[in-house]
Amino acid sequence: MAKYKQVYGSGINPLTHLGQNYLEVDRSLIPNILQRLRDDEHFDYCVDVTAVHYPKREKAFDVIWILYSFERNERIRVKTQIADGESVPSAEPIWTTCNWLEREVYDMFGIKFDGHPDLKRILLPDGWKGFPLRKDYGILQQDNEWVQINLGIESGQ
Amino acid sequence: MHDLIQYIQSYLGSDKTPGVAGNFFWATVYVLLVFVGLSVAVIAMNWLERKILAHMQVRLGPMRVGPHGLLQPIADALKLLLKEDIIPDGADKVVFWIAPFIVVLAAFTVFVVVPFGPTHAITDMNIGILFMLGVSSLSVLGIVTAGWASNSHYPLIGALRSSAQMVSYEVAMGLAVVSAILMTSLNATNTGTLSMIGIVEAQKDQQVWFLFKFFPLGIIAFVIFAIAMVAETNRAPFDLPEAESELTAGFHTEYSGFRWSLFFLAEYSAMIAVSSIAVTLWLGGWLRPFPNLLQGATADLVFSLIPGVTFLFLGAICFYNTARMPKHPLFRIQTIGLAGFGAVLALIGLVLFVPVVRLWVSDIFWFSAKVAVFMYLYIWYRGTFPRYRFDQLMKVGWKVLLPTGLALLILTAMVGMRAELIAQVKEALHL
Amino acid sequence: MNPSLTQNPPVATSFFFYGIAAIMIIGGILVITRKNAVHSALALITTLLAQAALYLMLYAPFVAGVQIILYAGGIMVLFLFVIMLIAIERNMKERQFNKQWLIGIVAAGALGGLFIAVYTTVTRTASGSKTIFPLGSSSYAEGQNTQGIAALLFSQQAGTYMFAFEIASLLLLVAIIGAVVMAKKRI
Amino acid sequence: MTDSKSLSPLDLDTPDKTFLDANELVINMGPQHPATHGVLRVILRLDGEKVLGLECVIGYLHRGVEKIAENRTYTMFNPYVDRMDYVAAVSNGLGYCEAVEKLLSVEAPPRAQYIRVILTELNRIASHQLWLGTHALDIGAITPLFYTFRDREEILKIFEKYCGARLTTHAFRIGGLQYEAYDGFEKDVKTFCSFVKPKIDEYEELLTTNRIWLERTKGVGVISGKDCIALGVTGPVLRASGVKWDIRKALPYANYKNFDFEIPTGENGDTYDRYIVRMIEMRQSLRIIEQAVAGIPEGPIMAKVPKVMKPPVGEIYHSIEAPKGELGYFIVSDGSTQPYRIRVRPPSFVNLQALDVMCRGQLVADVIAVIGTLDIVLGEVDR
Repeated sequence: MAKYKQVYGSGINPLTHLGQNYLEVDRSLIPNILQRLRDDEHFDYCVDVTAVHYPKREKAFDVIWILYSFERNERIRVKTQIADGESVPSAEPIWTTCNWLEREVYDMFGIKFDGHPDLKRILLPDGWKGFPLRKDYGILQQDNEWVQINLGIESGQ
Repeated sequence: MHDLIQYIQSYLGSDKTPGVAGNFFWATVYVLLVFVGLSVAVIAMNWLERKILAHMQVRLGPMRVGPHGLLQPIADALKLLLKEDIIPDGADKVVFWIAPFIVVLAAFTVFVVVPFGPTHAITDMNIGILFMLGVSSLSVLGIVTAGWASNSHYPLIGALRSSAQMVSYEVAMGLAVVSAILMTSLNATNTGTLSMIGIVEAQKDQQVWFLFKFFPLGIIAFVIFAIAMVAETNRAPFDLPEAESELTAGFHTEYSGFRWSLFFLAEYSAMIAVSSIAVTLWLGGWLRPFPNLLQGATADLVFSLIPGVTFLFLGAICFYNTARMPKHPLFRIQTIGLAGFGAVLALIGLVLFVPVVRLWVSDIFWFSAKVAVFMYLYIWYRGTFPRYRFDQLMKVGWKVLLPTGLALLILTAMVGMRAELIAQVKEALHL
Repeated sequence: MNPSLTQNPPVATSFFFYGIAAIMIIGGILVITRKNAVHSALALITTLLAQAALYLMLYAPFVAGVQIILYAGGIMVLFLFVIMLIAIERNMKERQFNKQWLIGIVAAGALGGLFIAVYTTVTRTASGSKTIFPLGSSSYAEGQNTQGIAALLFSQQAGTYMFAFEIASLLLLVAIIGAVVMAKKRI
Repeated sequence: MTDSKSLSPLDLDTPDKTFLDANELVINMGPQHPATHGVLRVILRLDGEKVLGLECVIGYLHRGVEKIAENRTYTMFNPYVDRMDYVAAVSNGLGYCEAVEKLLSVEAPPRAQYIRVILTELNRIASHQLWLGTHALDIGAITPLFYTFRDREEILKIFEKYCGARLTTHAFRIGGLQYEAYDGFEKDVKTFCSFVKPKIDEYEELLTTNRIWLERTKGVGVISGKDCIALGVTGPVLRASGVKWDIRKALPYANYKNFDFEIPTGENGDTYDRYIVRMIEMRQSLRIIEQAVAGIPEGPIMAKVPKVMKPPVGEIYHSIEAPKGELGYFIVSDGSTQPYRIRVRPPSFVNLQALDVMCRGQLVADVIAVIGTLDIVLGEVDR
């Protein structure tokens, strides 16, 4: 990873926690780094794409790619920080599997992925308002209006 | 009173079926008998299928309604009759209403020519086998209209599959039937017959079941028919039209209650009908097994006792299970019921030993026993095989059964006319 | 043996004939008046079945059986097959009788004239000497009907229809191949 | 779900174009359909019976497990994971417990590890048996279902004797086990092993060489190893496509490195290979169980874990080889008693994405076979 550090400078920051490697990458470097990780470092399997919400931070979201290389038998996480409303380039052209995974992140956090072929809700119904895995979304909260209209339940609960 | 007895006796001594004799009274009696017998057979088949399948699948099957679930089919029938009759909103009501009746009519009408014995048939038509194939093919109409009238995707696909399947397997079936009919013409006058009774008589005259005729041609024809008939009745492994996992229930998805039960009735009576064709054409119809190997009065006597022995044996099974019933007071009614059922079976067995009855019934018994073997096979298939895919089904029908059937037909004709052929070849060589 | 069992009692011919004929005519009218093509097809099936019954009354069971197998059981199923796959709703809105009614009337008139001509010829035959069917096709007993047809078609002495019969089947084969070629661009 | 207008490109509102006009027919399969294994809805675009494309509509069983996790303590969340892949609840529990243990930097004692392996492998067999029964039922063979359920029952009995529950077992605790193996546990497991071996032969006898089964499964739903990797497909599906990869070998967890077993692979990546791979996997699981039972050490079953768990701040990703594929847990701790974020990497969800690729150009009946062969559990897809 050292050579990446040289190339990209402060935009990339390799770290290790509990024996697991991860890279903190600047948002602007994301497409480049992901592409190079697959092509040059053989991380050919994207295990998961997910996000974490930190409402108190200025850049409120962590987006995390978990990658695995069959050749090196090694896992790595790529992590970037983005602000609410900011979008991330889609990794769908790099790993097809990101299609649904990114849709789920969009569904749950409202993070937009640029260049995603069909970015829409996946687990929640299409007309739903709100993004449940954000910290400001209460555990009992739901889209009462949607429930009233689509399920015909008056109270909305 | 005396006239009446004489009338009945004169009929019993007749060598013609009521239809051929033009006797409307006896024809009506036979129609009623066949109708009732068929309904009972379907009910019995329902129970047997569930029980046999259950035992193949390491479970017990119906056990609650009556001893060993004997009354389960009746309970089911009652339930079906009392269920709400739902006609979907967008359905074509008239066609939706007619469809099950077409299927049932087609399935029951074929039994007009089924020969349970030399005189035990409603009528003996000159075109018997043709009539059976023709009328049974009419049930496709009912299925297609049922699927269309439901105004829903799954039934429509089911109906289309079903009609394509039945139309294509009829061809292979027809070829196999023709090869059996060719065999009937091997007699002094060189004329064959299409009459169901005539076909069995031909097997009797030629002293061989057509299954073993021109070995292995007879067996191949029989196998083609046996495969095609399963496809024709939409049963596993060819049950695509009602493939539960793909099309929920196929063409009768939208049917419920009484109408659905009509489809059920039709399916089972169609199974019995095609089995009857197979038995008549290849398994010697009402003829008892080994007619030429075990001849003589002793063998005749032994074989004529078998029906009675069978029923006694069934009765004995019932009594054995009565003894095994739990001794709890709650099971008292069930125990009594099973014992009663066994007693009835045993009584029937005893009656079957009476010489007059024995002679009269043995034909029907052998015919039914052979059909029952096919019914068991149907259940066995269902327990064993996965389902064919539609293109594979068509492939089997058109690319395997049809060419085999054609080749078989030509071969049968050649073997049947080998004397003439050899003579002609010799003649040609001399020239 | 009771004599009443051996003799053939007369079938209620005229009663059945008029009944079956009425069914046929009603069926025929329904075929051309129904707007729903599936209903028309069902009416046509009724007509064809009634026709089979008429053949039976003419002591021609083989033709009746073939009529049921081929027309009611085979061809009509394919008819229904095709009808169900096209949009019925749109067809229902189309005009019932299209512009070919003139040709239709002419054709129907010609067919009717032919029937009348044949009818008068045959009735004259009963008393006179003129015949249009020289072979006397009704000479076979009912029980021998099928064998009779076979003899007529295939045997060397009685009939010379063998060639025509085979040609007809070849024609059908050509039609099938044509249909396949037209329907499938790539086989 | 109800707003069908948004379902482009498979628009349900356009009238059916049939046969004579165009060749397309849109069929909606599910969510109430006998062969979609729960509440999966598949919208199929057909040309006759040939599949031109399909779209999965999921989420009918979404319960917000990840949201619930953020509002429960680590211990309280443990039973919830059982409700995701409810036919392999033990595996879910193992993955979660190990992930939290890693976060806490504790390790379960050896005896607990052995019992965990035994139960997890038993659960793998149960899951495969359930898969086999329903898969065969989808293809039309009704009998294997009853055979597999009969034998799965024996596994559930062992679970019930061990922890009182049959399906959602909650068998493991963070740091080890709550219950010591009951008296006769080892005997029961050994009896089960010798009982089920001939039964697996029995299933194979019914299917492996059955002509119809071969025709229905060979060459159906083919997916190459490369496609599998690109789509993130894992588990038996990946292995049947020829990629020899099993987390139990590649990145060993629990104490799998102590056991001797093989990873079965297929060649063609079709439904038949997946069937064969899972059948061999059942046998290999039995092998592991036999080794584990023979070698259970004595000792404690619970590591020293604080009563109130407050893992240090940090993130962890830990995954195990569940019966369906890679089941991963990504846990973010903020140092409190409740996880800040738990992300479950569900194998069924990711594998289901491959359905479209596998079904294109196949027939409707094959869609059923492929859904069956992917071995999805909607509880895990939707979470």
